Order: sequence, then structure tokens, then C-alpha cells
Amino acid sequence: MTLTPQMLTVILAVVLGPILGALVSGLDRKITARVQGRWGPPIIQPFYDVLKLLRKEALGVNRIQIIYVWLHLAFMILTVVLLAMGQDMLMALFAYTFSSVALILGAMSVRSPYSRIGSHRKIMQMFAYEPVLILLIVGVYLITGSFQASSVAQQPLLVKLPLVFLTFLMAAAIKLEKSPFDIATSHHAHQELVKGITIEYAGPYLALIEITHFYEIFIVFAVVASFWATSPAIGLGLAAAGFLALIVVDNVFARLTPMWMLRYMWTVPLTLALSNIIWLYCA
Amino acid sequence: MLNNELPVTRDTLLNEVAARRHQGYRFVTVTCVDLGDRFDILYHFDKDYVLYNLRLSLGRTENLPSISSIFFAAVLVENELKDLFGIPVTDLAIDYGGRFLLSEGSPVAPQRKPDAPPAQPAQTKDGAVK
Amino acid sequence: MIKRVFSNLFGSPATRLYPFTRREPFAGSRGQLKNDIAKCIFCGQCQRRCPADAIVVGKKPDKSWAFDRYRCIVCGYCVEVCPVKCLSMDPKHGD
Amino acid sequence: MSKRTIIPFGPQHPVLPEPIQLRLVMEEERVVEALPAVGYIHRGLEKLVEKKDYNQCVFLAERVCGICSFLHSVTYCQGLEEIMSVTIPDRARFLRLIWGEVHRVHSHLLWLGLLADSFGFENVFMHAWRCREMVLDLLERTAGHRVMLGVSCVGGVRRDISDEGLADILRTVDALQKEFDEFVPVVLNDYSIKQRTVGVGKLTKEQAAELGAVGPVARASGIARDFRETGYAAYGEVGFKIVTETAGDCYARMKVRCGEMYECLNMVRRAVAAMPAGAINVPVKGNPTGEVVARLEQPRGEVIYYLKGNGAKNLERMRIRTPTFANLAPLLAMLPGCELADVPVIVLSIDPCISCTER
Amino acid sequence: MQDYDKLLFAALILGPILFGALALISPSRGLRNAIVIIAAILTAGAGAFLITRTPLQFFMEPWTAHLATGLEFLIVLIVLGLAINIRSWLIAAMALIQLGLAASELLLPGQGGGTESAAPQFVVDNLALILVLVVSIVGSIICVYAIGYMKHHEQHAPPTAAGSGRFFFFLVGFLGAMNGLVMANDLKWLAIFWEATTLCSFMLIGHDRTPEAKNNAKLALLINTFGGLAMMVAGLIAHLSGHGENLSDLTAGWAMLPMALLCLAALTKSAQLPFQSWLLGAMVAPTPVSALLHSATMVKAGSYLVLRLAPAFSGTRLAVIIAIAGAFTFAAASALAIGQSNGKKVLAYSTIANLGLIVTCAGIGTPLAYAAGLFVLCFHAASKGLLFMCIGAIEQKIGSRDIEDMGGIMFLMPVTTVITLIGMGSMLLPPLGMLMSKWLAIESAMHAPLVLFLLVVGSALTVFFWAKWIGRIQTASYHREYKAEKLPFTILATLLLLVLAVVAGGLMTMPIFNAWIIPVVRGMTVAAWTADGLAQLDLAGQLPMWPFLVFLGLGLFVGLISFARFKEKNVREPFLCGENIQGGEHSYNFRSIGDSVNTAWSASYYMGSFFAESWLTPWVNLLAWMVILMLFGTMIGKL
Amino acid sequence: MSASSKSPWIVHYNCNSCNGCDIEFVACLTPMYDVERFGILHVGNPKHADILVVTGSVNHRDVRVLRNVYAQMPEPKVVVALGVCTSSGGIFADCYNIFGDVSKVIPVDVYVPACPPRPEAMIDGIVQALGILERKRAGEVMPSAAKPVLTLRPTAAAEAAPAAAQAAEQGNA
Repeated sequence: MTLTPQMLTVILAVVLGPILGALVSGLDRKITARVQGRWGPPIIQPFYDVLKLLRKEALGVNRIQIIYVWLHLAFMILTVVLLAMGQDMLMALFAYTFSSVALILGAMSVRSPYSRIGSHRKIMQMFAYEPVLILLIVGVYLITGSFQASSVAQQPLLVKLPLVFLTFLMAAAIKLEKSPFDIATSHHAHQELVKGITIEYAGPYLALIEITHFYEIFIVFAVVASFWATSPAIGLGLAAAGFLALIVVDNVFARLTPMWMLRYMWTVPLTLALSNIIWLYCA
Repeated sequence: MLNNELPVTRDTLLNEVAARRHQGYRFVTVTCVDLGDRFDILYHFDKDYVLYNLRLSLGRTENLPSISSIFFAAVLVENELKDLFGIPVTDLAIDYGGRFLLSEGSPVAPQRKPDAPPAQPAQTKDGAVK
Repeated sequence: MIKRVFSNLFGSPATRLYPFTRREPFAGSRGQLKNDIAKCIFCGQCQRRCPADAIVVGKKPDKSWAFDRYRCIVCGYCVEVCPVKCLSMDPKHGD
Repeated sequence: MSKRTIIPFGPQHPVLPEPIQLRLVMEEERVVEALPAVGYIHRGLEKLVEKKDYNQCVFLAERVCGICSFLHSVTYCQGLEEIMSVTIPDRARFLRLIWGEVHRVHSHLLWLGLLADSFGFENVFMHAWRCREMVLDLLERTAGHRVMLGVSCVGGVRRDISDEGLADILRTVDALQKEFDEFVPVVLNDYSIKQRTVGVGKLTKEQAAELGAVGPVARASGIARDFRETGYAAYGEVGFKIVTETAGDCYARMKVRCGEMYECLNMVRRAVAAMPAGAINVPVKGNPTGEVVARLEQPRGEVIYYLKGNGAKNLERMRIRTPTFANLAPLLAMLPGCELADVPVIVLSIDPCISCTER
Repeated sequence: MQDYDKLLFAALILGPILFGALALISPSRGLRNAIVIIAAILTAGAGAFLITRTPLQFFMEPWTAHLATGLEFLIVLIVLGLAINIRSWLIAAMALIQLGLAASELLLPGQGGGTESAAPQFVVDNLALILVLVVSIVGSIICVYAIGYMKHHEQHAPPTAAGSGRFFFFLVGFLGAMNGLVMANDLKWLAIFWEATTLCSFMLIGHDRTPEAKNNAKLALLINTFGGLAMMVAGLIAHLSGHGENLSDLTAGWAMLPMALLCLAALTKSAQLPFQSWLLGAMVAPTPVSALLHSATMVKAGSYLVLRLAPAFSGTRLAVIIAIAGAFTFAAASALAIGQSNGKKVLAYSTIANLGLIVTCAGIGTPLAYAAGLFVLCFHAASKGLLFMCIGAIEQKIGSRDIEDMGGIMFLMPVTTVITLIGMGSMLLPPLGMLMSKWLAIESAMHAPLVLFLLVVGSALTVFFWAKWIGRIQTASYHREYKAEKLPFTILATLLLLVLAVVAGGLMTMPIFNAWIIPVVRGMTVAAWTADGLAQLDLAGQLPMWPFLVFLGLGLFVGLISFARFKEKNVREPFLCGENIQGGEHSYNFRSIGDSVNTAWSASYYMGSFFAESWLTPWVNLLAWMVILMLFGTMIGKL
Repeated sequence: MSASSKSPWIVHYNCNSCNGCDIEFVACLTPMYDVERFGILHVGNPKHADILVVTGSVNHRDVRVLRNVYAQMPEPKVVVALGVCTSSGGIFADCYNIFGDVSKVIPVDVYVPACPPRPEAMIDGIVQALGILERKRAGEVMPSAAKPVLTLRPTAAAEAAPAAAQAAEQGNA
């Protein structure tokens, strides 16, 4: 069997994705610490965390939640694979959505109230960002005339989708559990739901969720970068800028309530994205 | 002796408390001192930084009527009396059943002097709650 | 708040990198109790005054001064009452 | 099954600094009923006065609560001084005021941090506690310990502050003032903080009076009651301005406490300037006989010590009613109707000190 | 036309009716069950055999035109009689108008000679074939399922309930009427079968004869008679204007007003907003009825008709409105489903939403959209039928259809629960059918911004109500004992059969799409379709399945291994802030006020402030009526 | 040091503490001390934690909570007890509602004495706990922490001045 460039991309994305995601996560923690006037953990801290978790005792409340955590990871990798293959973006989004749904269902399979409230909030989060993501795909389609992820490299999308880019960053804040949207779970867990949706996962299962989260971070910033896919340098710069913007927003906002999130996401970003889309229709 | 002190009995307690409320006093707290043969129960009220105290002398086995219907805020401290002194407080707005501060394993009515055996407070297995 | 964020980001963090950099404890700070046993007269004042019963003084003939730092609340009352001032508060905390 | 959600909120809950359980009954995320279950920090220390003499109990009173520790011991000492008719030296009164107000700044900063933590504003939390370190260092330099000052005694204070120490205090106060000038307006005007606090946990003036709210909770509801007005310690000489708000929500409570922090700094400045010379304590002889109710204003509100002595070295009865105990009933009135996300904010807005409450 | 084609035709339409009648008169339950099973096997077999014979055209003897007229009068009279019987003057009035219409059709000469045209009365093309397959296979399975269900139901039904014989007559007969409907080309025959399904559903919904059942049956009759009325008006106009009183002529002839009226009829039948209330009311019937109405028959008639007409109105303003109507229904019904805790109502709203999706696809009308519509139709029938059957079984076991009550069913009925979970998973798990169809639908809606927006909103909402329901029923703690589950054989067998079909179909979505749907769509000749559109269809078909199967398989495989390796010693109490009370299945108990024992419980979110049926329904109905008015508004320019 | 000791996550339970140790522990998280440098996170959920930080003497109601929290932590786990209340009850040892020190409920690996310990002392204790965590990870069975009492006996110099001692003793009697 010979390696085609496409397969190589896929393999690279699947292998390097979580590593990059973990590094970004570590950098995030370091910069956040600095922003708060602290020294902060080492940048490779997320690797330590995952390695430690993998070697901990695998505790659970019941068995069903275990299946879902694997599905959570599997569908996240599937999303990466689909995107790396340049396949249909909408389908990739559905795979991605199901990855989150799997986590939600896993958290719901226990009756534990914190876990369940967390998963309901996660559903609300999905409900809040899903339209924005689909509108992103619509925007790309309107520009390139194709749903294939490979088509984004044709031209710098940012030029025609500035507002969609902005709203995508807002959605990214939800996906990365940043303030003001860190309502379902959060890194430091000083919130009313403790750890919310991941509360009943321990040890290796939590490590799987973390790894999935690394993939998620990778996807998010890969998408940010793909807004200027014609030039890798500008794309990376864009990702870095988005990354910094997210950290700043995280640090200048309190956590707000789920209802506020719904109200906000269904008004401001949606209006912005829609107006962007509408001018593309008109153009 | 404290300043502004008024002795009350079990029968006049509620009226006096209601009178304080009517005069615009704020409920502060209840203090119980076990004198060995009787309980000395002080109800503290405050208005403009001046304390007003009602002193009730309660027999060791007597019931104490709750004032939580007049000052809701008293409900917590009355539960505490029930817990720590084993005084049966009646008509509590919220009754923790003698498990307000104490738990299983704790001594029963620990602040009650030991000479007389305590009137058994309602310490059911699971703790009765209203 | 954004101003604060950037001033923190580009300023140096406030963290003191303990245990790599240690700050000298303030003079007069109550770290842990020390007894200069050479001066001690085993009078038992400290034992009687200690609110936490952390000190047991052995009387004659077997004189000893036993200090349980796992009971001591570092209030410094014993230092205050010690008649020969053999007790002192070391500003350093224990090890 | 019911459409209502029933969850235990606490005792082991990271957003609560201390163990207390609220049994929340909710409809979706709206709280319909909240009842506290306490007793996780009940030690029974009131009874310890029978085992420890009244001088040792100064340290006991200090450890009723680790946050307002100094003010507990001061209340205790003031009570005993009243029973035993001791007049303490002027310098001791001023020192009590200085330490008391510095302590209040530390307590309010701690509270501000915890409140920020409860609505997930980590940056504010970190910054508040960073400022608080300045206060704690000041306390350690002047009193010998960061938290448990251990400087109270019946008849005055144990430890003097040198002139150099007073200058140090002024320097720190100025530094703090600079920090506050930058930081407090930012916090009070932040959009997201207002979102989380304005209109949350409303307590009307009538409710506050009715349920016996004390301290900043009462003052935020428009009840101008502050025991420092009675002029104990040196408050009469130093002068004191009461801070009140009328809205009665979490934001008002935040504003009251922020205003008090400034006021504390001013009082410390004036006290340092007016500091009289002289002894710091008077010897106290004999044992207490009689009963007294001692009251003063803690960071959280009015604290009450009932002390009864019968001529022995040990007191017969010590009874402590702390501000949080008084504020629990108002808390129960604030919770129903709020969102789950607001529960920690509301709970922390009364600045709960469960350790005080349960003793 | 071969003789055995005629036989096939008879077996599909008359067979079920005949067997239904046999079931009605059968003296014992055993015999009746046997008859139902034979009917199911025969119908399903005939349906499957039809694949080999498609396309087919049936030209009836001329005299059958009179038969049709007679039947039409008969059915309208029956409706009239029923209306008078249940004292619904509105229905009676509509029936009278229908009677008048039928009579005027006889009296007034058509411009083009009406029924004498050379068009076949019945046509089996690919579209009809798909419908026949759905009806006869899924429908038959439901009929068999009903055997076990009704045995239990007879013991628990209210004393007013009608006999099971009559129930099976209408249930099985329904399949015949439905088959007739989808194969009918002649408008008159279409109307006859259309009304027949209305009648069957009326009888089935009212089966228990409780006041609620009677009311809801009346509502169903009212709304569907309204639809029937629209259809007869359409027929009359077609007759008068000479467009030809059959679908093939209509679709070729651009007759907009009859088309709009037929669409209106279709919207009522498929319970699109604002006509959804009858389908929700139909919940009172025994569950097999719901299963049948929602998956294989009745509502599918409406969506079938829209799909049938779609090529004709493709590209017109009518199509735009139809698409909006469907998409609006999709979004609004999904939103309404969120506020429901009644499981069957959630399913009902989900049905309405998915039918809305089909209508949208028909409205969009590109090849891709058309394929998506067909896809939804097939997969929805299987999944929804399965889900209703499961919920029926669950309801009979736990005595409630409230989602919140389904907490512990994992222990009570593990088999059914797992099947239910698969059924629900098939509604949202990629690459299973429903999700793929939604994907196709959204992709095809790219050029219609409003429709697209509504679809996006709807699909986001869909996840919400499925996730919380799945979450509720799968809840299980490690310690509980699983109980052996006893299901009647017919129920178990049909559940297994259908779940196998759902899984097999779900795993082969793209092969099915490429091998079957694409040829069907490509086989149609629609003027508005461009080569570009067809290319898009092919492109969609190129979506590789293997990554999905590989990762789904891997995830499940590794997950199941960990599942099996998870041991008792790894079980911990759930996090209850440290106040857990130790011990087994009561691990959700905690100590609270005064050391009392409380049970932690977390209810699902229904977002009552946003999604309450009571306040949302009037608003969405208002909007939906506006869309309906717009539907006819587009006609004004044309007239 | 392997990954397990570079990523210690902490759950904190305050049983019966006066808050002194708690706030000092929280102070460890803040900019001045910032224990996240060691990878330490305050997770608040026993299921994610490696280190249980206990403060306060244990009262009867806390016993069950502490046991639950400890039981819900996955192996390997370490318990750090802050403050003298955890090791002996401190000043509260004689209170009626005190169950006893933490080691009567769960095994303790590190004690950090003082009332309350300084944040520096807490960091020392936690760093010590990391070593224990590492060794537990390797499968070692670690003994519970000891609480040695410092006993000083008179030295020769002190013996040489018995007269002064006796005089003082009489004076104080």
C-alpha cells in the first residue's frame, strides 16, 4: 500500500492533532496565569495531566458511560479525519456534533444531578453555537460553491466572511469552555456544578475526554487558520490572534448564565453571521 | 443583671415578644444558661444600638413555645436550643428534629448540665423533618 | 479590566517562586516555638498557660520539656509567661 | 417522577469555602426551595470555657473564625473588661481600631475574591487576593501572624506597634489605596459582573429589618446600622462614616463592602495620625463576676458575646451570636426564585462564615 | 399488463381489506391472529414482489369509472352519516359540500372529457413503489405487533373500547387503502382512498371510545375532511378546466390552482402546521395505531402527494412557499417537542417535524432535495414505527408515557430499552439514515436562505429533545439487578425485525442512496432540473462510508471491551457533595436537613418559558396560517 | 519525577476548620504563591483528585463526609492534613462535638502543623506529598505520617543551676 498525500495528511492530523491541541492548551494555561499575575504551569502540563490520568484507577458510576466516552473520542477523530480528507464539511460538523452528544449522553446515563444538569447545559451550548457553525459552512459554500473542506484553500475566506469569522470566535469560546460561557464544565471547576458534565468520569476515562478536548482545540484553531488558508503564515497568525483574543475575553468576563448565553448567541452572533451571509447572497 | 431587662413567664413570652416587634425592635438572638435547676433563657432585641432583654426562667422539663411565628429569624436559634440543651421547643417553623448542629454520634444535649437526666429530645433514627 | 490583563501579561508575575526563592520571615513573626533548654527551669508555667495543652513539663526527678508541635497553636502565650525567657518564637516556620 | 430537581449543594463543594449544605429543590434551574443543613463545623467551643480559664479563652475566641479572628477576641475582651470594670489605655484602643480595620480590609478583599470566584471571574479573584497579600504581610509585620494575630488580651493588647511600624502601615495603606483606585471602579462597572449581581438576591429594607439582617447585608438594603457608630474602641475619636446602599441586591452588597474598604483605609490613616502614646495594657486582677452582652461590628456585621462569670477563673457561660447566624434567615428569603447559577453568588453575597455560625 | 400483475395489484389493495374483514368476523382470537399474520406476510410479500414488476400501469375497464363515482358518493355519505352521528355540524357541512362537488362533477361537463383520457387509473412508478414497500412492510410489521399489544390492551382498556376484531379490520384494511392511495393516478380513485384512510384513522383513533378519544377522533375527521374537501375541489377544477383528472396529466399540465389545493390536502394529511392538532390528538389511540399513522400510513400519504406533485411545481413560487411551510413546520414542531414530557407527544412532534422536512425537500425540488425527501420518508417510517412500538411496550409495562417516568426501565425491560435506544440513535447518529437525510436536506437548501435557516434551527432543536430522552431511559446504576423481560412473542419478534432493518439500513445508507435513490431520481424527467443539480446528487453519493463505519465500530468495540472489563470494585458512589449514603441501588440518597434521607433527582429540562406548548402553539399556528394564505396568494397572479 | 507527581490535582475538604487554614490554602492558589506552577489544580471533585487536603478537627457530622470524599478518590491518593486541628484537635481537642483527629477517619500521609500554617509551609507539605504520591504510584505501601513529640531534657548546663530553678519554681507555685 502506498501512502497518498491525502492519507499522509490524515495520519498527520490524527497523530499531531492532539499534541498540538495539548500544547495550545498548555500555552493557554500559561498565558492565562500570566494575565492573572501568576507564574503558571509548564507549557507541557496538559501532557502530564493526561499521562497521570491514564495511570489512575478507572472509576465510574455505571458501565454505560464508558461506551459513550469512547464514542466521544471516536467521533472527534472521525471529524478530524473527514476534515483532513477534505470531505464534506457539513457531515464533519454532524460527526463533531455527535461527539458532543456522546459526551452528553454519557453524562446523562448516570442519575447524578450535577452530571445531568451539566449535560443539559451542554445541550444548551450546542444549541447556541450550532447555527453559527452551520452558517459558517453556508458562507464557505456561497463563496466556493462546494461543501468539500478541501475547497477552503481556494481563496482567503476572511475577506468575504469577516462577521462569520467573528461569530465563529464566539462559538469557539463556548466550545473551549471559556468565560463567559464556561457553564457546563470548566477547567478550574469553581462553579456551581463543580465539574459539571465530566464529574462522574475519573482516571483514564477523564483522560479520554481530555484527549478529545485536545482534538477539539486543534479543530477549532485549524478552522480559524483556514480562514486564510492560502497562506499558512497568515493563517497561523490568524489562529494566534484568535487564541489571544479568546484568552483576553476569558479573563475580562465573569461566567454568565445559560439563559444569557442562549439570548446572546441567538441574537448578536446570529444577526452578525446572517447579515454576512445575506450580503453574500446579494453579491 | 443586664440593662433593660424584663422577666417574662412562659405565658407572657409570646405577648411580650409580639410587643417588641410592634415597637420596632429587631430580634437579635436567644441565650440559654443552664443554672442547674432551671434554664435561664434570654431573648435579646435591639433598637438603635440599645439591647432589650426578656428573661425567661424555664423549668428543666417544661416546653418552650417557639417565637418563630413572630420573628422567623428565631427559628435557627431555637433549633439550636433544642439541640444543645434538649429543651423541647414547640411550634417551630422549621424543625430539624434535634439534628440541627448535632449529628449521630454526637453527645445528646451537650450543653445541658448533667445532674438531671435530659428530657429525651426527638432524636429519631433518620431525624424527623417537617 | 482589559488594561489590567495587558499590564499583567507584559509585566512580570507576582509569584514568589517558593521553595526556590525564599523570603526572609519578618522579625517578630510567630513561626514555631523554640526552647533554649539550657535556660529552662521546668517550672511548668508554659504547660499551665498553654490553651492547647501542647506542652508537658516533667517535674523532678525526671525533668523534661515535651512539646507537641502537632498541638501547638503558635499563640505565643507561653513565651510571654516564661519566667526565664528560655522560650522564644522562631520567625521561621517549621520544616 | 417529579419534574423537580433535588440536589444537595454542599457540604463538599468547591464554590463554598466552608461546608454547609443547601438542599435545593429546583424547577429546571430555578430554585423553588432552599433549606440549609448545618452542623459541619459545630465544635461546641462555647462549652470549652468551663475547661479553659478566661485568659486562655482569648485565644479560643480568636479561633472561632479564622477570618475575623482578631475582632472575635476583641469582642470577648471588651465584654470581660466591662464585667471586670477595666479601663484600657488609649493606645490600646487605637491599636485595636487599627488592627480591626486592617483586618476588615483583608476580610472584604477575601470576600471580593470569593465572590468573583463564585461567578467565575478568575482574574478578579486573583487580583483581590493579590492585594490581600499586602494586607496579610502588613499584619504579619505588625502582629506576628498573617491570620491569627494573637495580640488581644483582657486589659488591652499584647503587642505595640513602633513608630516605624506605623509608618509602614501608612505606606501600605497608600499602596492599597492606589490599587483600589484602579481596581474597584473597574470591578463595579464591569458589564458581566453587573449581569451577575444586579437584581440578584434582592432583599428589601422591610425584609432585612424583619429577618434581622446585620452588617453589609442590612446596609445594602438601606438600613444604616453599624456598631462602629456607637464609638467603641477608638471609633468615637477617629470618626466614622457609614456606607449604605438601597437596592438590596448582590451588587449593592458589593458596593457597600467596596465603599467600606476605602473607609477602613481612611480610618487607619486618621488613627495613626491621632495615635496616643502610653501603655498598651493594664494588668487585670481577679476573676469575672456577672453577665454582660458585648457587641461590635465585624466585617460581616454585628457580633454578640454573652459572657457570664461567677467569680471563678473559668467563665460559667459564653454565648456567641455571629453575624452570619443572623444573616442566614435573610439568605433563605433571597434564594427562592433565583437561578442555580446565582445560588453561589447569593450565598457568598452575605459573606457567610459558617465556622462562626456553628462555633 | 400481466394477469399476475393484476393479482399483485389486488393483493396489495384488496388483500388487506379482505383479510381485515375476515379478522372482523373471525370467531376466536387465535384465528384472528393467524389471519392478521397471514395478511401481513402476504402484503409484505406482495410489496416486495412489486419491485420486480415496476414500472407498472393499470388501465381499468371503463365501467370502473362508475364504480369510482359510486364509491366516492358512498364514502362521502358515510362521512356525512358519521358527522351526524357525532353531532359535528361542521364536518357534516363539509361532507355536504363534498357531496355537492361530487354531484356537480357528474353534471358539469369537463372541458377535456375528464375520465375518458387515456391515462392509466393506477400507476406504479419508483415513487409509488417506495411508498408501497414502506406501507406493506413496515405496516405489516406493525399489524403483527398489534396482536401482542392488543391482547394486553383488551385487559386494560376502558370498558367502552370497541372490539379487537373491528380494530384489526381497520388496522389491516388501512394498508390496503394506503396502497391504493399511493398507486392511484386518477384523482377520483385518489380521493376515494384518501377518504378511506381518513375514515380508518377516525375509527382507530376513537377505538377506546372514551370522551377524549371521541373528541380527538372527531378532530381528526374534521381536519382530514377539510383536506378531502380541498382535494375534491382540486378534482373539480381539474375536471372543469380540462387539465385531466389524473396526477400524471396534472403534473405535466402546470395546473397551479388544483396543485395548490392538492398541496393543501397533503398538508392536512401530513399534519403540517397549522393542521398538527389532529395527529397529536391521535395519541389517545392504542399505540399500534400511532405507529401506523406516524410511520407507514396516513401522514405519509400527505408527504407522498407533495413528492408526487413536486416535479410539476418545481421552480415556481408555489414551490418556494411549500418549502417554507415545510421548513417552518420542521423548526416549530422541533421546538414544540422540547417542551413535552409526554413521550408519545414528543414522537408526534418529531414526526410532524420530519414530514415537514420531506415537504421542504419537495418544495426545494432539486434532484438532491428530492432524493433527500425520499430518504427521509423511508428511514423515518422504519425508525418512527420502531420507536412507537417500543414506547407502546414500555407504556404497557410502566403504565405511563411520561419521559420522566422512564427512569429505571433499563432494569425492567433491558431488551426493549436497548432497542429503543438504537431506534433513537438512528434519529441522530451519523451515518444512520435520518441524519444522512437531514444532511442532504440542508445541503440542498443552500440556495434558499430562509428555508436553510429554519432547517438549521430545527436540527439544532432536534438534538435537544432526543438527547434528554435518551439520557433519561438509559440511566442505570451499576448495582441494580436486571430483570428478565417477558414480552409477547409478536411484539419481541416485530421489534427485533424492525430494529434489524433500521440498523442494516442505517449502516448501508450510502450504498442504498447510490444503488436505489439516485437511479430513482435520475429516472424522473423534470424540466427544472439541471445537469448541475444532478451532478450535485452524484457528488453527495460519493461520501465515503468507511470512516464512519470504522470509527463507529472502533468506538463501540473498544467501548464494549471497557464495558466488560469494568468491575464491581471500580464502582463509586456518584458525587453528592460528600453526603452520600452508601449502598447499592440507593446510591443517589443523601443526608440532608436534620440528617433526613433525601433522594437526589434531576429532572430533564423542558424550558417551559420558551417552549411551552400552550403559548407557542397559537403563535406558530398564526405564522403557519400566514404561510398557507401565501400559498394561495401566489395563485392570484396566475389566475 | 514522573507525570503523576507533576500533575497533582487537589480536592479540599474543610471539616470543622475555623477557616484559618482554608483561606491560607486558597491563598496558595493565588498569584503570590501560585501552586499551579507544580501542576496543582484545585478540582473540587474527589473523582478527579490525587491529593485530599483536609483542614480542621473532624466533628461527628464530618466523619461520613470525609469518608465519602476519600472513598470517591481513585488510587493512588494522598491525604495532606493542614493545621494542628487535623493532627490533634488543637485548641478544640476537648470540645464535645469533636470526633478526633483526621487519622481516626482516613489514613493521613502528611501533616502540616501550626495554626494556621503559612502558605509556604503548606507548599512544603504538598511537595512532600508529591513524593509519597510517586511512591504509591510505584506500588509502595506508605505508612501513615508520624506526629513526633519533641522532648527536651535538661542539659548539663541547666543542671548546674538548680538553685535558681528552684527559686523560680517556688515563686510561681
